Amino acid sequence: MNYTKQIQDIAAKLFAEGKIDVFVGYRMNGFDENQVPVLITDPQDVSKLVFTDKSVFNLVNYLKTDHTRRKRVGIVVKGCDSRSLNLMLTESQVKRENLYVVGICCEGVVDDAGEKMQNCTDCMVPDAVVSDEMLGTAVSGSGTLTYKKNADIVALAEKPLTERAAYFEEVFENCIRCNACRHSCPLCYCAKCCIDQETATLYNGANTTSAAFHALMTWSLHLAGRCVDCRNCEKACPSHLPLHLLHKQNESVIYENFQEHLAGVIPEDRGAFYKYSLKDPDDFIM
Amino acid sequence: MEAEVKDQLVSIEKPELIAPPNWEPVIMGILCNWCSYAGSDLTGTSRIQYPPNIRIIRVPCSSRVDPWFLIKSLQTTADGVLVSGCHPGDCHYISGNYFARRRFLVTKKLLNFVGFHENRIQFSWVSAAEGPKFAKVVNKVTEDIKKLGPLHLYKKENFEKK
Amino acid sequence: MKKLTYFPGCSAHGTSEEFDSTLKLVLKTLDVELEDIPDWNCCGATSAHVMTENLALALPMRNLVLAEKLENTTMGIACASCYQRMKVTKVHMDENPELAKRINTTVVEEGTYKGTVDVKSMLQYAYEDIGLEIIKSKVTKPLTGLKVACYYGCLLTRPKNITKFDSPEYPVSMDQICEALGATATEFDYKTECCGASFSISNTEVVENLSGQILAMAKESGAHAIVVACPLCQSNLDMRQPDIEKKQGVKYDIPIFYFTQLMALAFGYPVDQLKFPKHIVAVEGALANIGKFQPVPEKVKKPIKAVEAESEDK
Amino acid sequence: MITLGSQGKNTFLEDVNLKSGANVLECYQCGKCVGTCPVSQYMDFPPREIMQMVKLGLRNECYMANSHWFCLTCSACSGRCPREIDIPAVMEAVRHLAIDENYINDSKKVKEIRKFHEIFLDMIKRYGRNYELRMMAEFNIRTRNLFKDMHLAPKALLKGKIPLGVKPLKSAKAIKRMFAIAEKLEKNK
Amino acid sequence: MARVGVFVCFCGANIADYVDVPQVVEEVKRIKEVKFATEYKYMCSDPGQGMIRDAIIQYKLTSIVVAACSPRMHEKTFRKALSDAGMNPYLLEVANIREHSSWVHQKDKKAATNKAMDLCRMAVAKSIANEQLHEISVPVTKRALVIGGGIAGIQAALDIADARIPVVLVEKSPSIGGKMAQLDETFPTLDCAQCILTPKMVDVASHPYIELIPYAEVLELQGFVGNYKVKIKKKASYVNFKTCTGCGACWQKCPVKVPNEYNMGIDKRKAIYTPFPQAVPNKPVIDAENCTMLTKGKCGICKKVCLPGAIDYEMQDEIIEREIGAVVVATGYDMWDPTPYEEYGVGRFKDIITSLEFERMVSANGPTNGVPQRPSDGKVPKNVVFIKCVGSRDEAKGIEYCSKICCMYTTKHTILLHHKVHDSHAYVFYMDIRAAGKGYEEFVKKAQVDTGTTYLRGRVSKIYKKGDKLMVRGEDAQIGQVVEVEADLVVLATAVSAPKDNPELARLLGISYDKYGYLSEAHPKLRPVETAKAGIFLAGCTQAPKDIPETVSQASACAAKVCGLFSGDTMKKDPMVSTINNEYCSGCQNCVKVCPYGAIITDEVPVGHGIKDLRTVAKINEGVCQGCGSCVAICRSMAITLAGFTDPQIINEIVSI
Repeated sequence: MNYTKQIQDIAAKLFAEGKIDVFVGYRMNGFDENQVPVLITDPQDVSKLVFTDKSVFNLVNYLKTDHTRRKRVGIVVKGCDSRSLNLMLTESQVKRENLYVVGICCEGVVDDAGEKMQNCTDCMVPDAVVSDEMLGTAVSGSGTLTYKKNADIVALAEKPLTERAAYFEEVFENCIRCNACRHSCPLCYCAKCCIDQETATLYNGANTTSAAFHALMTWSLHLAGRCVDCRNCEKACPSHLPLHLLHKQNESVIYENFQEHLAGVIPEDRGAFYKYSLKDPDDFIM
Repeated sequence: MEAEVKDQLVSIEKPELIAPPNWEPVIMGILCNWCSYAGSDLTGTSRIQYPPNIRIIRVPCSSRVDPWFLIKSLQTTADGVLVSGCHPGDCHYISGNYFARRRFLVTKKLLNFVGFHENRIQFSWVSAAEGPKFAKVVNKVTEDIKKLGPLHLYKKENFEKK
Repeated sequence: MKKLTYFPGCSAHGTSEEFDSTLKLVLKTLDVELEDIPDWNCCGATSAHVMTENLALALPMRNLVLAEKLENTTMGIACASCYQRMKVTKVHMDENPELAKRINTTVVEEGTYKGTVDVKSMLQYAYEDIGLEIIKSKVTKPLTGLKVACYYGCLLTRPKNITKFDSPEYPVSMDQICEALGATATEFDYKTECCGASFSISNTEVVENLSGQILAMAKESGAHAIVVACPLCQSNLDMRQPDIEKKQGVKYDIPIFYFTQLMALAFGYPVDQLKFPKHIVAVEGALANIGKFQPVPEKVKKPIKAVEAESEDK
Repeated sequence: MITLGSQGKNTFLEDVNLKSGANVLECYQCGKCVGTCPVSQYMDFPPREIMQMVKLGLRNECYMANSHWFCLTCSACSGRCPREIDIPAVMEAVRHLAIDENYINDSKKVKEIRKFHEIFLDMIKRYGRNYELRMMAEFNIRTRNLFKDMHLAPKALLKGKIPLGVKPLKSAKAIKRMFAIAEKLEKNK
Repeated sequence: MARVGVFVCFCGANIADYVDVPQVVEEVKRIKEVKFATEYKYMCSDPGQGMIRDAIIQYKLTSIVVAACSPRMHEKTFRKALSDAGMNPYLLEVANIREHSSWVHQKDKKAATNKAMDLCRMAVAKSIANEQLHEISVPVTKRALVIGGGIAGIQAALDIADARIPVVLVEKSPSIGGKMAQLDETFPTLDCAQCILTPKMVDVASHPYIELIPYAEVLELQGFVGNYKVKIKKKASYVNFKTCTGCGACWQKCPVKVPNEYNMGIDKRKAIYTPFPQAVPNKPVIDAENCTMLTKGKCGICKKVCLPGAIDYEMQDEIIEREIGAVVVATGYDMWDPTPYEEYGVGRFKDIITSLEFERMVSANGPTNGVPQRPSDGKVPKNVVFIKCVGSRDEAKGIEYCSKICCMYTTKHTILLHHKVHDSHAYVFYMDIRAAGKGYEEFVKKAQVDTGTTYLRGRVSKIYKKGDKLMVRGEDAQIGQVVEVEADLVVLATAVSAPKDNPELARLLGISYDKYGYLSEAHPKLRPVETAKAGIFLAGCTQAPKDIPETVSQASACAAKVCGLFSGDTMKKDPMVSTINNEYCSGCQNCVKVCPYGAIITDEVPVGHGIKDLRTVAKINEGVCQGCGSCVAICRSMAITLAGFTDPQIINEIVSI
């Protein structure tokens, strides 16, 4: 998977036609094989753009910065990224007319060790669902990809309760409350995060396991039905916490119980918590 | 279930946390104003007896219940929580309990996933006429949580209590 | 040239040979090639589902599995009874993969059921896949003057959620085909009443009664002949007709045609290829109406004239 | 007279519902099925009454009725049923239960119908396909009614309506195997 | 620093016998915010309330906790005590130590006392976060809109107008009257429908407080209770009603003939027409679809013959705007189309008619002058089969519910048939006879005895034609046999179905409708005439099938509700509503989706930070908000607050024990 040339051409053309002010893409980080996001404003710089299976970050996150808001932006999105873009559009955070979206038919990206990432092997929506232009041939084929429950949560769910409790206690203990997860998530765009608001902090210590538990649980519930499994948060976490566990757990509960689509696949779909069905499960309630 | 409870206590390896002899659980009951709170009032006026472990908070509708309240209760004062609302279709606010129902399921599963026994987070639909049912629900929840013992996860550090 | 997987059914070599052979003539004209399912077996109708559950699904399953080995996407079935068993099996299998897996154990050697072949009756195939326009274009000898009552029987359009074809109460597909051939379809209210097929041997009293009503209503509608798409219906209405006449003391003399026979006739095939001698009730009387002046079909006529026309008929 | 209330749980209703996939409790006794059914006049109890008997849990009475043997599975009733109950499936379920539990209505008509179906299946088992003449002959022999329909035979034979030859199926063996496995499945349920 | 006063009630022995009240008081006093705590026998009594008033003043209390019975019992009483002492009443919290402690833990005084202490602590904690709230008052426009001019709309309009409240009555067709105007006689008294309806129609036209807008539709409704703005489209009638005298010269001369809707298409009307002779207003309109002058530009006869010169081919649709305070929806019902009944040959057999067609035939002013006729040959039918529940109680082809009125009108039809054709015989196929209503069962009995009608219990299975007769086959379940009736005419008692425009109307009004298309009431038992949206009421069949007496009762109930709403110049409203903090709102609009009342809309505010641009935020209309808190719980930014149940209040309760 290498669309470097095509993306450079598209960016150059968009600048030449005066259609965009900024182009959000990837460039090499300059010291190893990995890439970092880049915001290009000067047409001269388009040659810096690359796209390979190392293009792991979800660039939609950069649409919530002041560098891109209220500007005309060109952006590259993979399948998962496009779902978060869809949600951003639905939730009125970006305007479609300000965007030029280059959709990728994503064959999966690799981690630092060169192995295909877990979310890519499980991916149900490899092709961008919103785009002005698509690159590559459709990976999803006839749309027959089936939902795979995340292997990690299956393994954890099988363990005894106490073991899970101990495992997560350690996870929350290792959280340093740096909020990198939040900043890296395209869907965490609130003006002031509720975790930082006075009401929420009132009875929490600043940096305790309990506070981390509260913060991460609240965060994952706010992303329930919205998380697109791009794993930006996990890549950003300095403590390497397995944050995807929380999100995948919620996703599987929602997918299995509410017959909902995955987050952001359907335009104008706001996620499972903002609608209901009369047929929702009721047997867990006395 | 017994075995599981024991497991939980042992693995946390804090001997002083094993239930003291006179320990009584605290259960946070969050009830909607129109059905379940009225139902609990009816339990009272009918003099139906139930265990004294539940502490009742009144909210207008089960949809007012932010999952955050459950998390907060469990990490501060409560050993278990009970949220109760109107039966599906009877919501005073038309559709509130349907929205709430979805959130409850996800929250319950998530809390269970990170190590809380599923019986610590319980839900019920109790109508304003179901005084006896409310007593039955409280009985069951109290019994369940007594079996589980005190809850100490995430409580220790920031919670100094009477 | 279109290709179509063909399931003839047991009666194709017996009681309904004229259906089978005229069908082949007609499809030749319509440029469709039939591919028989190799080594097909009886679908089990009408006894398997009466007596057992699994066998009733296993027998059609084998044919479906064999049909999937041919490359065509559609299977055409001549006999309405076979069609229904096959379609019921297919719908059940597609809806319930668990059941499919279980039934598949009976035909493991033939292969795994995939559900890739669609099942259609020949009437449905002619109506949906070929279409009235093409049929009309092939007519060389229009059957003008012949009034027919189209009888569908119970299996072609019912149950609605299984067959998903035409109306279960008042279907019109065969009527439209007959009109495309130049014949006139009468307004016939017993189109989908049962003829008693599965009792044709074991309980003739029932059959004679039910088929008798159908014949009486066809006569009432002013038809010269009845058109069918099912061997069981044909044999009941045709073979039992003399007995029914005797029992009721009425002379019907209504020949029972397969719709393919009329198509072949209209497409210009000589009469001696249409196997009319196989019929118990002689066909000549009815066919003599072809070419005679016939008033405009009743449905589009003005009301006053309709009253006159009716009195003429009687 | 039927006494109700002493049988306890209505297991018959549960059995029929489970086997048929229909819910007999939905029936509200409108009788549209009866007027629709082409053979209701031959039945001991027309479909509507069978439904009520299932609701009442009259297991033996239902089994011994001839109704489910007379049902032609023409689906006319279910097509018109305002509650969309699959009545043929209910009939089929009652019949299969009756066969499983060996309840046999011993009227002549039902015996004949049963015999016919048995011969038919036997025919498939032996040859893989159905041979009408042989079947008719066998039916007449087994029901001790040698001359039934004999007046039709010469005409039919003469016109080639009923073929004389029997072409055995290549894989008659496969069919035998299917029968064996299907029987096993039937038992294992 | 909050200064809380706690008042613990004995409730006679009700609390004191099972809870150690003095100990509770001592315990509460240990909370540092509590500046005063006391106990009394009956806090709700005058002296008890007096204690509260005195303590507020003496100890400069900032919030009050009363530990007594359920807040559902005496919250209002104690709030008033606070008001009397000059304190904001919403600074009160009630600890429910009777229903939730003393009465339910009667065997364990220690535990009950402990629990009572905890409940007091929680109430104290909550009260610390209480804020001063003020009742919301909303101004009211005292004018009502009634949509639909059938008997329901007419009755509602007249009752409201009689209370001297202006009413705008909008009717879709050229005349008011609705379905009732098509009826011949009404059950169970056999009054002539026209005789009892037309005087009311005339009253509507002449009432000084009613503005009748016929031939018009509601386009848009904005605003909230007491303050709606409605846009009405008045369709072009091409006749100037002011100059038209209603002489009838135009429709006598008009050459275009169109099936007459009023007579169910049995006869013809002209392209310029009044629907029926007693129409109100009795002025003709031109049917623009069929008039050759308007479609092809040829003819113009009506203009030539109109002496006052009222015809105006250039007339355009007109948009009328009105400010109103309440809406009564009375859009009635549609007759269900029986075409799906293929087994009856509906559509193929001319001699199968619907009950409303039969009603027109037997009506004295009907197309056949009151004598039923077979549509096929015009003969007077002798054997008439009535089939009930056609479409009703039929999930497969029609509708699940019982249409309620068919049993009775079919009974009426058998009588009318008997009156009009003496040697006729009626057969009724029925499943049940539902005659619940005043005088209904007596009516059925009388009809059965007097007319000798044959009742057959069963649903008809099939109808087919034999000669010129229709053969009707069905089971008579009472004898368990299939019967066939040779009929000259078959009358189908077709179901009552919701008006097909209802979903669209519901959307534009912002109210909900059920799966059939009927508009939904706020509560099926206790609020049957209100909708979930304040200020919108339902009358008649638009809510569910009902007969004329019920429809009229509901219409009058609507009028009472409207008059109650308009009884003051402003409306008072509980202050427990949500508000939005613009600073935190990110504008995702998810709250808009979950609000069951449509109380949340969007607003544009400046971005701030020196950026000259606008951003979208949510905005709550406090007049509409009912205070459920759905939006609060789903707001991720915690930008929404529900007064009385704020996050700090509830969290305080949670952490206080």
